[in-house]
Amino acid sequence: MDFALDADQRQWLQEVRAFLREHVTPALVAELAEHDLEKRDGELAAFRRKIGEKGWFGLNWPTEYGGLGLGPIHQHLLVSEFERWGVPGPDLTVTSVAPMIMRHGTEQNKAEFLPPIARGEMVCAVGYSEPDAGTDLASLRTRAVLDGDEWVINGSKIWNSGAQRCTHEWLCVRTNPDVPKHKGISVIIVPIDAPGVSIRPLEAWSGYRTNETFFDDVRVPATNLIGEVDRGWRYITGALDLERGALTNAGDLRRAVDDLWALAREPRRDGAVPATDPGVRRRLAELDADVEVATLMGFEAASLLADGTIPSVEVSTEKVFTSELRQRIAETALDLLGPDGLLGHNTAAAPLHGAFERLYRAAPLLRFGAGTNEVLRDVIAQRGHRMPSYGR
Amino acid sequence: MDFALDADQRQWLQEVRAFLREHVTPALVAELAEHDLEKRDGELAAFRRKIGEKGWFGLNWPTEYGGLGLGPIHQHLLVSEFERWGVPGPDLTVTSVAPMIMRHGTEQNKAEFLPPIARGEMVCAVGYSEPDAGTDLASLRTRAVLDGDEWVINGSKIWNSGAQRCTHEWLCVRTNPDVPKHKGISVIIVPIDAPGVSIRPLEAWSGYRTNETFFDDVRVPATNLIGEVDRGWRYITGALDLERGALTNAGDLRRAVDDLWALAREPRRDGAVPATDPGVRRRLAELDADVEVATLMGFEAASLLADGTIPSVEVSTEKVFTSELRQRIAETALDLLGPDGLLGHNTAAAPLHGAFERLYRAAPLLRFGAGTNEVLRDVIAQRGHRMPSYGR
Amino acid sequence: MKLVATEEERDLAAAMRDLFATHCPTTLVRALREPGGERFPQKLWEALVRAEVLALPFAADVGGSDGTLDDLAVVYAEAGRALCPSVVLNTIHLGLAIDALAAPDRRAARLPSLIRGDLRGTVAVASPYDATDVRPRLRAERTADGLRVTGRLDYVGDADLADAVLTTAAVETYGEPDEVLALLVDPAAPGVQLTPLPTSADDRWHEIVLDGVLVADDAVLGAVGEEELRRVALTVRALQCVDMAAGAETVIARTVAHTCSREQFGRPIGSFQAAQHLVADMHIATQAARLAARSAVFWLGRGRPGVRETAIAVLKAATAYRRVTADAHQLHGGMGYVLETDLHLWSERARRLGVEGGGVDVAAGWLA
Amino acid sequence: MKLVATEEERDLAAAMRDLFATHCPTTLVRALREPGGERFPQKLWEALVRAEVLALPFAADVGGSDGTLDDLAVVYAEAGRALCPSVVLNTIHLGLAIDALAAPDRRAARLPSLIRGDLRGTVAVASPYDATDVRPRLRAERTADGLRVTGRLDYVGDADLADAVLTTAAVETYGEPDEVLALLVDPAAPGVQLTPLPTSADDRWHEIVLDGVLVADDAVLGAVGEEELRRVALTVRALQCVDMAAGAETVIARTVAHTCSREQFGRPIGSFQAAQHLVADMHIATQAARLAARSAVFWLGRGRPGVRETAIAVLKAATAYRRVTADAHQLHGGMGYVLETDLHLWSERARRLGVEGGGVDVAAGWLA
Repeated sequence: MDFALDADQRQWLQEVRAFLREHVTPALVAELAEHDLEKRDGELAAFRRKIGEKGWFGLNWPTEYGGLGLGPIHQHLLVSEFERWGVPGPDLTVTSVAPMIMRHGTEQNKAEFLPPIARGEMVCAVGYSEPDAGTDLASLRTRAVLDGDEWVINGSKIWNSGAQRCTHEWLCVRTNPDVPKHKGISVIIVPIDAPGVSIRPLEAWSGYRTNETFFDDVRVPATNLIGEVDRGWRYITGALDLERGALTNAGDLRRAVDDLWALAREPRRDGAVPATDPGVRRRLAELDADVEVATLMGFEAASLLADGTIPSVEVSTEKVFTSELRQRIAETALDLLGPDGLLGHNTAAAPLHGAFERLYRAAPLLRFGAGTNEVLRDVIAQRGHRMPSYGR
Repeated sequence: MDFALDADQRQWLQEVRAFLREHVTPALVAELAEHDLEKRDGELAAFRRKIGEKGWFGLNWPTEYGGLGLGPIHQHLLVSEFERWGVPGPDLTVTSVAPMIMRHGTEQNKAEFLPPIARGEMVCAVGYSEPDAGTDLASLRTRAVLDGDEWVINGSKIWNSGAQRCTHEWLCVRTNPDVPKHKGISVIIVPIDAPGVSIRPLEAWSGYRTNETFFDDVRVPATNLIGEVDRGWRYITGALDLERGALTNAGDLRRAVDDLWALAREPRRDGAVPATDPGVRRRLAELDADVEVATLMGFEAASLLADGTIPSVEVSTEKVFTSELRQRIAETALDLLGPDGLLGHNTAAAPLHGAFERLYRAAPLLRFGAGTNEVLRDVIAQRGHRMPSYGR
Repeated sequence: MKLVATEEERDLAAAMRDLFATHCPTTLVRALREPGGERFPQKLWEALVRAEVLALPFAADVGGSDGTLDDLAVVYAEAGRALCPSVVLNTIHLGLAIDALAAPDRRAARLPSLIRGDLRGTVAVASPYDATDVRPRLRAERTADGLRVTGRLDYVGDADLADAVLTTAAVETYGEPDEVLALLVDPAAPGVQLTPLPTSADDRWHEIVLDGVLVADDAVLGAVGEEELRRVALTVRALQCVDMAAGAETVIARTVAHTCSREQFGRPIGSFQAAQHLVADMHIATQAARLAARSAVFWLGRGRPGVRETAIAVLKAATAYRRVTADAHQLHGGMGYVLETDLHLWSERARRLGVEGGGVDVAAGWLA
Repeated sequence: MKLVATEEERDLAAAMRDLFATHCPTTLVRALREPGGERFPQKLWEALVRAEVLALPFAADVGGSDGTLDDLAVVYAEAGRALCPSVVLNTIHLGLAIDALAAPDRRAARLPSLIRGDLRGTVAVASPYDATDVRPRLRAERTADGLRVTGRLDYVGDADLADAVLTTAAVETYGEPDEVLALLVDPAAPGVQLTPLPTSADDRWHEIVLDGVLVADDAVLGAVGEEELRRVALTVRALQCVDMAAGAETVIARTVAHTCSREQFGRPIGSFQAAQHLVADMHIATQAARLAARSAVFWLGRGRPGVRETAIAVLKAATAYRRVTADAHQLHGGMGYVLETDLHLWSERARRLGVEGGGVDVAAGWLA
């Protein structure tokens, strides 16, 4: 086991940091603080173009698909550093959709979809959950029926984040109702502006907008089906494992704990300086330690990916650990800030523009989202330790 | 809700304390510290006789059965106070076997067994678990077959604590193998010296001795069957709820936390005084609070018993809470004492004669014993909140 | 000693539950938070006055119902379940503080109008970070017909709706020891400056800055000692613990209902052992909170200083409510995360009540 | 950066696992604890010497195998799984300390015999309560041919089996700053008094009192600084964390095997979701511990001071091992509580390694 970055990796990290130092401008930070990711031509859009110019959306893709041919460790370093700076980097389209297209897609799929993804021109919302089948993906009911050389799609998806600003939907559909439920599922790429697609916004407690998206006799070319028909379950679960890996990156947690240490050393409104309390220092020390551990878990998962395996159990472990850690960070912040910790970004009195108040509301999402921690604990026990399925 | 003891209850507590002040002698404490409860004619035996003389083994029984006719609150106060002083008071024979005989026994059962229990002359080991059916009591396989006017018993029981020093066994047996498993169970009183009974000692990590007890063509009179044949399941579960109530009394935890506060104020071998550390004080404060809560839970269960209900959900709650609290107390002791906390009673250097070292080894028992905390959490969810059985 | 609700307590609880079900639906709770909307729950207020809830803990001589603090705890439990708006509870706190701290004539002058629903207000006698810290935040000088008061109060709840904020000021008199006076500040008085300190949930705390504000003699309630001030602050905190424990019970009930109706993998989520064990742990924490909170109110009502009892109540209630709401989100999944299902309303109350007046870290310090 | 075991590491682990399986069964572990029984694992010792385990981390110039501290971590993991007796590990610690602290000639004189298995011993350079506290516990005066040493060492492991205890003493020389010398004490020397401090598990810690004990010149290893002493103590602590993490892995494996074979309610206990989630939490804690422990050893081996890394390792490993053993008891029920099933052997090791040199509270203090 080698815990040290090699010269090449260190240089890569320097390059990423230099990029961020240059392009994470106060204007971008201000736009992000408004919590509005929807501006079509704002600072964030410009920032994304810069990333695309570097070729970093395809940094770990083979060069034949327009990628830079770098490995999972490089990607992990980049994503962690972006998270740490609090700016969005390569999203799920790049980190989980594209790899599945590369791995399982037809030649036409690859030729058609990978280049625009690499350029940042094609961005997918991922359509997995349905109102009546949340975590139980295999029960999905959105149907696609082949009619000539087109798929005709009917159904709906929930928690369809980003649908309002993406270009396509990476859509899981049932293509065969006559086989056991995992076996009749396929993945189809649907342009979000196709006739019959409609989007209903859902506002989450965190302030984040997600969507319910409806598909009403939506027609797409037969060639938009990824890979083989009825084989989609593998593509989804693979993408989900990759998604978890990206989502559970500890970069934002590192920043949160560093920020919290800094806040704890400032006087609150009542003049008390939380860090003078040994109990506060103890709790911060434990959070600090856990962020280091989460970081190691991320490096381990990236190392295994680099060895060619999708580390399901490791990523499940990391996901449960980081999501519960995030909640503990938010709770610690509240405890040490007292009433100050409740002030929202709508008042100038809020510490750090209300970042920790927001974190408290954001924290629940990653415990139940991207595979509930309960299901992932089952995965750890059953796949990691071969304990018997209890028939879920 | 009335949280204050009334005049009568306060006077009762004074009486119990006066008794303990008089009879908990240094000689008794020394004998108990040796962790040997088996002496036939030692200090403990004499102490038990004194309790019997007070009539306290039957304190909450109706006067018609030789009891004092006092209520569950009185019993709870007495048991708590005995626990707090660290001396054994009325045991399961009194607190859970006898009430079931009173509630469900035949007239002959009552006449035959209650008076000697009240006098402290009849002491039962409770025979529930079997090697192949631990928590799953309803699967028990020890058989009793009626042969003329005698039951003939074959089988074995495990975790048969106290068998080596009791007079009888309160034995659960299968009397009907042809009905669903909860329905063919009965309870029979078996003299421990009956031919065919043999006892194999099992040593537990805590240093405590328990037993596996074997029944090989053991014969007892038909009238030793409690109540009605095949109706034993209700008697057992009732007795178990009462047992949990008695076992989860917080008296010993109150003493443990008081002792730990006192120890924390003394210098360790390295000269450090743990209580000067704010982190230690914080942990002790939380334990202190939780012991107060456990005490309230005990009073609540006793109040409900006094109202005539067996508070299964409340007692399950209390049992889970106190058993996990006991473990936290033991862990806190170890953390604040450092290496001193590992010294056993076999060295004079051990703080408090190794009481907390022993508590660490004793703590696991009450998490899995007397109904595992997992099963009791099921009870809380399913009986307390009507969540659906998942088919256990 | 009997830790079972009496029949009177059960009746009172049922009546309050009916009242809140009718007059305090979550639609009201949400409407009161809308930016720019009406902030005062007029109909609920009228119903509570009619039901003599504002009269409950006060003696008959001022128009009260001669109830006990324990009765008030029953009301708080139902208020907690129903997310009763803070202006109601803050006004009850004001009444309790006047009752405990005001000189007889001032008490007789103020409580009847509060009981009739004509006096709204709140209490600011302790640090919002620590209810046991009752050092006065204001300084005052005596004038011919009252006091001239200066200083800053922080995190005063619903100050924008208040007719009176009960607080304390230190008065220096040359050659005499400092004296602490309880007094009523009118937020609308000249020289009073209110600055909202809104939470993301639009709870309307305020900073109040007083710059030589004149407080008339009849608004000066009298000299007060540290012990009695602390008992008032702790009584408020203990009642909030009852609110938290009952709120947690409601969240459990909602969560159980959700998990038992929603199916995944062909069976109700609530039939999974993992879900049941989360609920069991929510239950255990909540029962601990309920007992600790009621015990604290009980002993405060019987004259104990209540520091220890309230500390235990805060430790258990703040922990339980936070945990229960967090795990409720877990068991609801996305269905409880979108605003339209209301779960977040309890989560936010758990968050605010958990820290207001001192959270678990602070309360542990009261004990250690 | 690659957090995957190399092939060499996997081979070494497999070899060590075989060795311990053959020479360190639990019957040996139990026999060594029997009061009055043999305390030294002669055959295991010989096998370890043959396998050049005692040579592993030392350079070839003293007969070592030129391995790294990371290699030693692989050994410690297997030692932890197999409950390797402390005398073996204490002797390795002695070697590491001599290697790091002794003057070249003393190092050359002592390490070869340790590597050959002829020198047994232990290290006592830090507080048993806090590995970062390396203030000398002994005072020494220079004599013609060495030192005369006085003072008390506490909780010295296996002192009764040791040929040498490496410790430090402060030497006062008039008009010069105090100097700290590393030295080897022979527990059998005149003036040394050993008092056992047995745990309930019969781990044989000792108190060593020295009353003017003569330490010959060749047993004085040289002057040492606080930084290098602390690195030695932290290296020991980090290796113990590797031991703990691997021990926890073994306990998980035993627990899974038990729950999957034992049926209750007509199905394996291990098929209950509650059991699976306990195992999952044991797994998460243990993986955290493993990564943190290996990272600490890695960075200590590359010259970092290692306080931060070791603090994190202790926080995770001590917590994980304790939790894993406690929950293993829960999942075993009575079957794991009786001594005949051996589970308690790991529980006791978890308990001892968790606090020796500083447990979680102490380690948190290193970070904060």
